[in-house]
Amino acid sequence: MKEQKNIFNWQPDRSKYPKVKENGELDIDLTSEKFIKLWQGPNHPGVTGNMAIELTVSGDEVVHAKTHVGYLHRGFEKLMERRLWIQCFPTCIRMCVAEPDYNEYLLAKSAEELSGIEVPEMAEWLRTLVLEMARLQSLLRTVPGQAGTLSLGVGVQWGVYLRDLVLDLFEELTGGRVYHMYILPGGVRGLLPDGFKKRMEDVLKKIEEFIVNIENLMFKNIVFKKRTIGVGYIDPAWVDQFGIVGPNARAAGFKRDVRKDYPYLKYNELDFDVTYETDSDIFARSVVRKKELILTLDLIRQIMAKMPEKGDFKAQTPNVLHWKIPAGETYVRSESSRGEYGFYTVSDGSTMPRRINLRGPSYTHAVSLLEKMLINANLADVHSIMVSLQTCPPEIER
Amino acid sequence: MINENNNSENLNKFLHKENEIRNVETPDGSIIQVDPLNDYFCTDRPEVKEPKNKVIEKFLNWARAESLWVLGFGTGCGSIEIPPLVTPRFDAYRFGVQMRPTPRQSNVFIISGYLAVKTLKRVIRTYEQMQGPKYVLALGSCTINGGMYWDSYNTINRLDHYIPVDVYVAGCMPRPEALLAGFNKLKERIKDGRAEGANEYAEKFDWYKSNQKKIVKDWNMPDYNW
Amino acid sequence: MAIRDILTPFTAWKKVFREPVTVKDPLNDRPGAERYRGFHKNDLTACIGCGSCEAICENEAIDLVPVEGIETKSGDSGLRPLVDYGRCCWCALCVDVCTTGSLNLTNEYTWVTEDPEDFRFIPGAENKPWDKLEAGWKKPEPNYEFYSLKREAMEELHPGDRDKSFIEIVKGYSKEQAEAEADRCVECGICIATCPANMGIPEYIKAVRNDDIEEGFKILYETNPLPEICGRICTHKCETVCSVGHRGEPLSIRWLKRYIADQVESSEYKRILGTDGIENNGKKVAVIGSGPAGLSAAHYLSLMGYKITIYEQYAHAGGMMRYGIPEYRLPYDQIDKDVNYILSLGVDIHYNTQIGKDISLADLKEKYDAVFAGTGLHLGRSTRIPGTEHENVYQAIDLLNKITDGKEIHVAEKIVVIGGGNVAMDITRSLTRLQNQKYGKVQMIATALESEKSLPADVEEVVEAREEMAIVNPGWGPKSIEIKDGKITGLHVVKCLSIFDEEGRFNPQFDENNTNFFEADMIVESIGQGMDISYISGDIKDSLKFDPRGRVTVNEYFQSDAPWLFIGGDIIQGPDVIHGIANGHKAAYGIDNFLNQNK
Amino acid sequence: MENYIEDIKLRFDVKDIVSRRDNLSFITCEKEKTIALITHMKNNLGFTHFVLLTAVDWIEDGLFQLTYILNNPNAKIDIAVRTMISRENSEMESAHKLWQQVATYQRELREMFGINFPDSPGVTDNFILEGWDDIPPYRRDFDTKKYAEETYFPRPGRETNDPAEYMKKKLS
Repeated sequence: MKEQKNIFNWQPDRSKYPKVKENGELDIDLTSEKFIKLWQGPNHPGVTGNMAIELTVSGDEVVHAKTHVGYLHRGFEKLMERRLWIQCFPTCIRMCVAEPDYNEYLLAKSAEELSGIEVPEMAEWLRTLVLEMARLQSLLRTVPGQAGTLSLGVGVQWGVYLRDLVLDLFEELTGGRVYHMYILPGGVRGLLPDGFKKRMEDVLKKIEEFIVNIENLMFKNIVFKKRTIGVGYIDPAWVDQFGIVGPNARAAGFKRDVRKDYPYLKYNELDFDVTYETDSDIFARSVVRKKELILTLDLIRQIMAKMPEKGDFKAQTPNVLHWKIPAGETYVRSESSRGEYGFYTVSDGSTMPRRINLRGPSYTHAVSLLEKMLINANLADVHSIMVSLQTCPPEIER
Repeated sequence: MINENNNSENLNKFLHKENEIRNVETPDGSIIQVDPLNDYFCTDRPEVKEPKNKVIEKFLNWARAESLWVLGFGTGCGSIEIPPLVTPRFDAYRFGVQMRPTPRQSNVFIISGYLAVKTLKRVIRTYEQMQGPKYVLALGSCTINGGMYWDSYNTINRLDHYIPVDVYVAGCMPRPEALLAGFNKLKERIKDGRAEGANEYAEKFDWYKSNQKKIVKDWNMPDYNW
Repeated sequence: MAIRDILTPFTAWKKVFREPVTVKDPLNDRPGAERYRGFHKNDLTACIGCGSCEAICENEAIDLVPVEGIETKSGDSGLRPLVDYGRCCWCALCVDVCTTGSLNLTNEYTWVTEDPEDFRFIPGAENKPWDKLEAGWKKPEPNYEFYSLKREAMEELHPGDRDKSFIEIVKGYSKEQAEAEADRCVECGICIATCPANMGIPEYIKAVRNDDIEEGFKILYETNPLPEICGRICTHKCETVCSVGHRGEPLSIRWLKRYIADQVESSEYKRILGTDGIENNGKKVAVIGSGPAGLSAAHYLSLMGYKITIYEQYAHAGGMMRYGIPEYRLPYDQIDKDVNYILSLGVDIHYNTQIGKDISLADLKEKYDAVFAGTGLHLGRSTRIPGTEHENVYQAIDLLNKITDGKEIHVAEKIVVIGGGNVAMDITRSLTRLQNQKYGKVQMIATALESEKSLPADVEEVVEAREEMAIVNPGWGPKSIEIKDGKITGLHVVKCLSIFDEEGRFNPQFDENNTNFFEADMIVESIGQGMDISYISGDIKDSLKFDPRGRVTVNEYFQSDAPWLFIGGDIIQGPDVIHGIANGHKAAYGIDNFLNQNK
Repeated sequence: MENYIEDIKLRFDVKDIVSRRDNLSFITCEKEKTIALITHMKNNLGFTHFVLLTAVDWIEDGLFQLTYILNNPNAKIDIAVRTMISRENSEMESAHKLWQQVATYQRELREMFGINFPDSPGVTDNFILEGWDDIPPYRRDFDTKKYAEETYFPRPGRETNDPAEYMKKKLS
């Protein structure tokens, strides 16, 4: 556990319990009546989406946790093996409900990379814009969501309303509210509608105001501080060991951001710094996400300013009804609001992909890392720890 | 017990440890055999409950229609549109719709899209635990005929084969506005006295069970629990 | 811990006095956005039922079903999409791929029902509340296509290089071009029904795409034994109904056919088609005329094992394909390539043998089990205006015939061609070449009754004729040929207003006040050809029936009322090559049936 | 990038080196040496970030391809190590000791492809599926459409027409 940092850290050191057997397993005897098995989820308001954690608790302390997923398994990777490349697009976006656009982009990017298609400049800008908008709407849910886990629901109400305004913008631009189907191989499916920039600016102003409010509500709130500072600590040494990425790694002092490290789309033409914190607890992760929200607003404004007004938005691809992508394999990644989000794509030169594998950040965060973090946590903190990792079950089981 | 048609071999294969038949020592020292599935759960079949008085029933239906308490169980994609629905923008509370955390308090079950087999098992249990009269609102193509996942090995195609459905809302996924229209339709249906899902489930119980068991291969729970 | 941390959160209270953000009437206040992907609507009259929407739908949400009131006709399958909202995911790929642009999404998104079976409908055929909505997803513009709407440009000889010689103009596709062109096909199959020979067009285009020439070649020969010829000069009716052509340029189906045939060496034919060692069944069939119909019949009959003998009146095989079509469009070596393969199947041919003169039809009846006649239209028709009897007034078909035989023909300095069909263009362009060779310049006017828009000739023929400096001036009816001192000086014409009357009969109307005069010292008539079936005489003629236009009446297998006599080609249908091929093919089945019946 | 590949080539017998991008290369290593190779890459070459482990079913060749993608966060490059294992009794050495999360990937692979990883913690536990009694679903020989049609009551009464066939029937 971390050193006593400040007065807010009142969590006792529980790491000595339960005892560990010689072979390294925890010494938990369920029949001793000192332990209770408790399922959190799948039907439970305190889990992120449709998943479950099987907790073994002693008093109010979790001594063992096991993540159960598969409640949302649809077998995307199998389904895409029997769909044409173009047909994979409506399918793949549903792998993550919260931010579907990253799926669209990555599959398009994989297809373009394997077949060597150049995307027009305008489309690159629009893709950057859509990905940032996706991050924006996701963060608007998760930043106040952290306070929501501590029953501070008013922030969530504000956040969800603002997210809805962003969804309205999405609807105007892409024709869809949640599943946008906007990024296709070769480009995108339309230019900005008239007056879009102004409406976008209006929404951004409201979000700026929201950030001030949420700052007062959450980050200067004694309850929130008490419940989050020093809780859910991630040891920086775990970052590589568990494959931690995104805001969770950045809150532990790692300045890792795919947008900066492996610039894709137009990110190398945008001016930004990687946000990070060093405390590595729930509070730090919340702060990183809030900073990310501010950064996203800034990036969207930069994109709007730098983006050309008109231009081709889709390159001509071969006929999509029988488009054969040359054999080969690739891995492409992007930075979603949860961290590194990547597609490993294998093509065997036929009209259908051989295999598409999604590397979602939740895959490691919600299973091995969460199981590790929950040990010795207070039962009441389980929910906040889970939300602070920003796990998304559909991308684990796909 | 009503699960005679159940494959006992299959049952044993998947039975959880705590549900196995075992010998337990009582406080007075004697040993008794415990069969948790039979001893700890009610094994009665659900019963059809006919309304007794038409006038009172009419009043009750009106009351039921105006207080739809929805179970907060996000079973699929569509649940992402629930937060906007219950927050200020669409504010479903003003229409008598509110979210509840447990099946015991709820009478509306929103199946928000596709159901993976693993979730279906929980959905059946949850549905059976809800208090009657209970209503099911099915969202999106997936519940009607499989939707996007029509050829998936792990999602059901037609929800009405597993639990009775009152109202379908088209969309993938339906917007909050469409959901509200769904609630309006459900209200109409309840006020007309046509929303008899719970009774239908009791009537065609064997059919529903055989469909459910065809899919839930590790049926390791009591046949009916409420 | 600071007191500030306790007090600051209470600033949220100030929001209490703000205007609520709640949507008052969410069911009516919020129509979908301008681009919203809501429910489907379809313009049933524009839709052709090509099924591209069905092909691209990843959920198999779209079925093609017949709709009452919509007829199946050439270019329209008569089927319309039925959408299953138990499958749809509103991705709008069906809209973006739609070949006609008839399918769109509206911005309506609310549909609630108690019965799941309701969610199936034929957009446009069932009155849905959203059918009238304008807003909603439409295919994005511009430059957003799922398949290229532009044809691969065919490389051709530059007009300056070609107007003196008879070298083939069209160079043919390279492999890359052919594959790119084949890639544009959406595989709907609408074209198959329009092709008289019902060729398996999507399949052989697929073979080109997959670079599987041998497979494509086999598919070609299933329905068409003259691919080199057809690949060059087919009238390509298929391209007029190509679904890609509704919004863009139709596929170059003809050039792709030619591409396949060009790739295969003559020596490879028998190996690829597996036609070595066909067993002879001992029956004999005579074929009169080695045009497309005759060759097609001979080909399919010999595959069935019949012993075929062709009688040809000229010195070479090919009929009108050789004697009617100039070499720059169809080189003779390509005709030979196709013909030689058919002859190699064991077909005998007697050249310079005219039926009715050298041997009578009755003799053939005696010597053979059945006879197929495809003698074609070799008689030129005259306009019969004053002056046509002059020696410098020629029939296009006679001139083309002589050019083929390499005979010297009269080429004047100023020529007028009457006629707007492909033959007229052929003779126009042939004569421009000869004028160029002889005089180094072109003074050529082609005129026709039809207006520019309704010219029967292929558009590219007209364009190319103009590129070769011929003047094409349509819309004039010939009135008289002016002859001074025994020499032609020109052609008087009057403006033609309409050609057909209300009942569709040929009855041209002229504006007598609007006249014109084309200077010329030579006039060529090319207003169509007639048939010469004088070889059918005596008893045989009496046993046949004729329709009002003088054609022999035949059944669907081209069998005349004399059961041993089958007749096809231009003298029955057409005139064009592909009809001839189709007739020959069908007649081959007819003959086979007829001869097996007798057994 | 070249330095790393050169280093690996010196120590291990790798083949099929494909450079996809400046910062992404694929290499193939034999099954027995793979864990040693990625251990070397992690400990000595700075490939400390484990991106993913997955399998590709090459049923035509009777092989599974396992792909380990490793990332060097400082040099900002990725190297994907491929290894081919037999489809029959497929088994692979576990890599969970290098990165704890690998155990999850191996659990999934065992369930979805039927590839066994002895010694990997909890590898036999159900991960995604529950009560699955067919062949592992991600294998190519598992036909998901057929399975779904037999199991999940598809809606009856659907029929469609192929335009070409339909026109042939109508117009001939």
